[in-house]
Amino acid sequence: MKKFVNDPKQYVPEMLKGIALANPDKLRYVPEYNLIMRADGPNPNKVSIIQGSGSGHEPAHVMTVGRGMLDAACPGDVFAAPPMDYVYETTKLMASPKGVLLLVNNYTGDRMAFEMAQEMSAAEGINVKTLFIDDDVAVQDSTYTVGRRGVAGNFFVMKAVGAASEAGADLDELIRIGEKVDSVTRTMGIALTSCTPPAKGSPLFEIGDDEIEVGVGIHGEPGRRRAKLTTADEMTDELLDAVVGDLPYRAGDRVALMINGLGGTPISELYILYGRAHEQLRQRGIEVGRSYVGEYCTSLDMAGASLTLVKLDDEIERLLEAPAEIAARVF
Amino acid sequence: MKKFVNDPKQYVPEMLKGIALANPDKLRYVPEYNLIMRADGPNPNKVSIIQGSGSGHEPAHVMTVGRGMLDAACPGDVFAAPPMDYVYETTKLMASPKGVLLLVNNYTGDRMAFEMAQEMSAAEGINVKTLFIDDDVAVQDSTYTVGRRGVAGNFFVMKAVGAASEAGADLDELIRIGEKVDSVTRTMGIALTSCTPPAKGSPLFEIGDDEIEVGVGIHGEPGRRRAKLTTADEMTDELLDAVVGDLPYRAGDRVALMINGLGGTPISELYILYGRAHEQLRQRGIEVGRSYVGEYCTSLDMAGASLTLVKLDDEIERLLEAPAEIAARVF
Amino acid sequence: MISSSVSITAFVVHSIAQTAVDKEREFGDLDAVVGDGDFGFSLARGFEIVLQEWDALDRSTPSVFLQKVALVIAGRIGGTSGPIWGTAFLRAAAAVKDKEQLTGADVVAMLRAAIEGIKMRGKADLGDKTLLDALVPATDALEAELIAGTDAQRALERAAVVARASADATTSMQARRGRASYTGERSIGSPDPGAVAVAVILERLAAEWSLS
Amino acid sequence: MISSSVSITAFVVHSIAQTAVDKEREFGDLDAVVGDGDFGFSLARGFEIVLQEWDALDRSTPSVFLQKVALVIAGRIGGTSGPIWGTAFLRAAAAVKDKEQLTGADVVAMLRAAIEGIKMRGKADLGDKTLLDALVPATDALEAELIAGTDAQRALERAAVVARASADATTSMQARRGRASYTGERSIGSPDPGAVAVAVILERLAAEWSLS
Ligand SMILES: Nc1ncnc2c1ncn2[C@@H]1O[C@H](COP(=O)(O)OP(=O)(O)O)[C@@H](O)[C@H]1O
Ligand SMILES: Nc1ncnc2c1ncn2[C@@H]1O[C@H](COP(=O)(O)OP(=O)(O)O)[C@@H](O)[C@H]1O
Ligand SMILES: [Mg+2]
Ligand SMILES: [Mg+2]
Ligand SMILES: [Mg+2]
Ligand SMILES: [Mg+2]
Repeated sequence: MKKFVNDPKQYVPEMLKGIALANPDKLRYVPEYNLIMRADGPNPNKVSIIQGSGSGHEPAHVMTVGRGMLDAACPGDVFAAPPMDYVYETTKLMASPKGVLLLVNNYTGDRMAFEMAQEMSAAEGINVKTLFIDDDVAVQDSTYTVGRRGVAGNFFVMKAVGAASEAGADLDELIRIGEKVDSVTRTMGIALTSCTPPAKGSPLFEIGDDEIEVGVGIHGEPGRRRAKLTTADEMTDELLDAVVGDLPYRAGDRVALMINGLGGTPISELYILYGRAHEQLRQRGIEVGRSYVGEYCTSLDMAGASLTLVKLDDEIERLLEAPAEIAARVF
Repeated sequence: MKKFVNDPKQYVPEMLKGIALANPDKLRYVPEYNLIMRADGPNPNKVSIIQGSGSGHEPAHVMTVGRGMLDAACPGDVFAAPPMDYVYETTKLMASPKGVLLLVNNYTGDRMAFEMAQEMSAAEGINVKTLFIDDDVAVQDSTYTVGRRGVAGNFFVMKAVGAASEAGADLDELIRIGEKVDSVTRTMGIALTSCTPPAKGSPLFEIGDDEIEVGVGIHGEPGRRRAKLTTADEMTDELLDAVVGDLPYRAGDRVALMINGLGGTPISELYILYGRAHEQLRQRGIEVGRSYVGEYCTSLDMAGASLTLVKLDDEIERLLEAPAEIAARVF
Repeated sequence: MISSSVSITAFVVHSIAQTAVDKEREFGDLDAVVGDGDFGFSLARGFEIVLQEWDALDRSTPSVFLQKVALVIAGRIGGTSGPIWGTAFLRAAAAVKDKEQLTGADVVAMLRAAIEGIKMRGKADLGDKTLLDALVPATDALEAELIAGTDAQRALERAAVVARASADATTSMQARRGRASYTGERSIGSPDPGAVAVAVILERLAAEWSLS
Repeated sequence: MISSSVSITAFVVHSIAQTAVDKEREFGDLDAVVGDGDFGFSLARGFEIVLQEWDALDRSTPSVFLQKVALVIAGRIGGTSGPIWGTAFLRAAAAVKDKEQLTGADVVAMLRAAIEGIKMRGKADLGDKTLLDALVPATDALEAELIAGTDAQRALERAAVVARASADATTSMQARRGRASYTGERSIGSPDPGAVAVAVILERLAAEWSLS
């Protein structure tokens, strides 16, 4: 395993400590609950927004805490939903008179932990609601499954509700906005390699030198199918077809286009994918209003990328445009 | 080769096209010279700042063009200094009455191309000066070598002169500032894996499963020594010792600390290194005034990281603090 | 031989906890096939805490003891396993509330309550390719043996054998709950990690019981 | 046999260009050992353009022709090789300015001028482990053969043999210029890519000369 690791069990706590040290004025780390919170939170004049999930997806979500996005993030261990206690304690700590919004990617473990924590917090009189994000078109919904997975599209939900809450929106309004953004957000990813969880110390799955996993999950879960490695253009087109095909689009529609790196793919390659996707959208008469290229929701060191489209309207575009200040920053 | 590539010869042009498409209002791409420039440039009221180098180091430098940083970037092919023509044409295109500053990482090929282009541009009456960046402490300077290499520390030079030029500083003042920042900036890197140049299609060098390259260059050049993979803490300490030991530091000194990912290392690991480095500096009585964690100057898909320290004074800190707007952005 | 029901309960929990810690890698690797590889890590980290806090856990009654264990598990194990296993232990505790001594019938009642809890929490049922597909047949076997008057050791051994066969049989099932369900037909061909864990736990328990 | 000096010059340049394009991978791999692997790519991309623009290149005199080639190389090849090879071609052109027919002595003068240009541009000298360490001894050999009255074919063959031996001999040198110099003693043990390229070019030229 070629990683910068000390004790794999300390992987997450050491990362969180680093985040807090790098942002001493802005962020606070509460080791007992893996909690990263705004140093000035909770703010009684705004709804507190909390996202939790397994770790290994950084910058999501521990590096997206800050003005205009999350008030706190409460991560579990690598690829493991946070224990219910952590969510519960985080909710109590961040409780605001305006309420608490829990953002949860749609996975069984995450749903359970957050639903149980919500019940317990509500019992203590905290006004808390939960919003599930499920943007992945790779796995089809059916009565037998637990619904679609939440992947990189969660960035847009976070960003939109973050901006709205900063502007004073109440909890119901945030739920409305978050559900709306989620409903127009679609993502699909491709893995070129596996990732290596630090505690496992070896790749999570086997994949041939000429193979890709189409529709891979951000925890290295298998996707739609194994296919042969092909050109950047062909892979982009496959992702785009799947994502565009999942919502009714009309010529003249405006979208946000995100090419998200899964961790091991350099940004130069992401821009190659971006260029192709942008041009193909243009050919379909769809206009890119906002663009996002980089790492937003990763799968440790996996080489690969996902493509997200958000169908824009004026309200969503305005919320996405609003400024924010988070740990994942350049300057 | 597990990459998103079409034709390897089109790797750089396709990336540049993607950057321009993703930033239509801000950036312009001139295919003839691999040129990425500010759409509103050249600005007659400010010195134009241009950086060139081989590609494969993104976001450096094609994604750091924008208000407060570069006015243009002029990259060569992967790991190859740009041809002299490109530099010359870029200089002519960006010529401002206030002059042109060429930022060059100290490598033989880059020096030659920029020196020749500078001569030719000067002959045409353009006021142009060149500043070499050489922050890498891994390779010792000697009469037999061409001096130290320029690596991730170039970010700080770009940022400082970018901010100063935006505030109206003239060319000599920018040279003074750039030289000052370069003189207090020190970097060293460690590679865990090789990188794979797209045209080569296989790893640039062999490295064992339990080996690291200490002091690696950003083009995959060998560094000080091959060593055994060890803990994140020990690797951080080795980098820190080398970097701190190369400038006289006193208790109470303030620094900017950068942990730069080389391309294949996830940001979670970078924060583990950051946390250790920050704490070790504190133990030495050195205070971290500004922190930078992420990818600033990569080596394609290489797993690894570099550590940079900049000794701060009020002037440098103010320039680093100033806002900037570049393609490498989150929102 | 264990002298009271609290001690027996503690012995069983200790065996389960030790299995979770010792089999971390094996359970993780099973979860890596169509899951995300964290099952072993999650269980081990949670049961590690149970073992760390072992001496301090309230032992007034079997029920109280199990409840304390359940709180550690539900509160500190991440992933799907935290809520699932925590609920199982909580329901088992509730099933024998206030009892000092437990009979064979009590043990079966605890397991049935745990099963109901898992079904409720996971919105899962038999045949969904989860730990239920080992736990339910093993409980059935245990109950049948106890009703037939078999001694505890034999009954446990029989339950372990059934659990193992049932866990093996999950290989041909398609997952309809949890992360593995996303993969649809590709979940066929490997056993469910949770079901295998139930088998491994029962096997070890049966082996240790004779030595206790 | 070639009929005029411009044609001979064009024949030589074409051979060099074709070698650069054909040997892209080999040259790149050599540069990957202690360099950055782009040497083959850079040369190939530049000489590819020379070949693309082949018919349009001004052929008034050998000097004019070489100057046009030099401009493409210096302007379009990246890395260290662009300025180095471009300067070499430019200086060779200048050495025979206005001449229509070139003698053996002219050819040696062109090579000497190219060598001086490389030394100036690269602040390099013999023994620094660069292409100079093959180019200089090969030029010496060529000159000696021509003075001794050997025919062009034999003289070229001899120069190629010397270039190859000299390129091989760079293996034991420590690089003092260019990217390889950063590695200090670790540059010992592999030949210099630029020097090997000189040998490969001369070998092919010698082979093709007899067929021309
Ligand atoms: N909805 C569910 N109900 C009951 N058990 C489940 C459910 N989903 C998963 N499981 C069990 O949990 C195991 C996986 O646990 P774990 O790895 O902790 O979950 P995660 O998928 O969150 O990583 C599966 O092998 C299965 O036995
Ligand atoms: N300073 C120099 N002077 C002359 N030749 C040089 C110099 N530096 C390098 N070379 C030659 O250039 C070759 C490498 O070329 P190239 O790969 O294009 O350079 P870069 O190091 O910029 O990638 C070396 O093998 C050597 O022969
Ligand atoms: Mg998990
Ligand atoms: Mg190079
Ligand atoms: Mg799992
Ligand atoms: Mg090179």
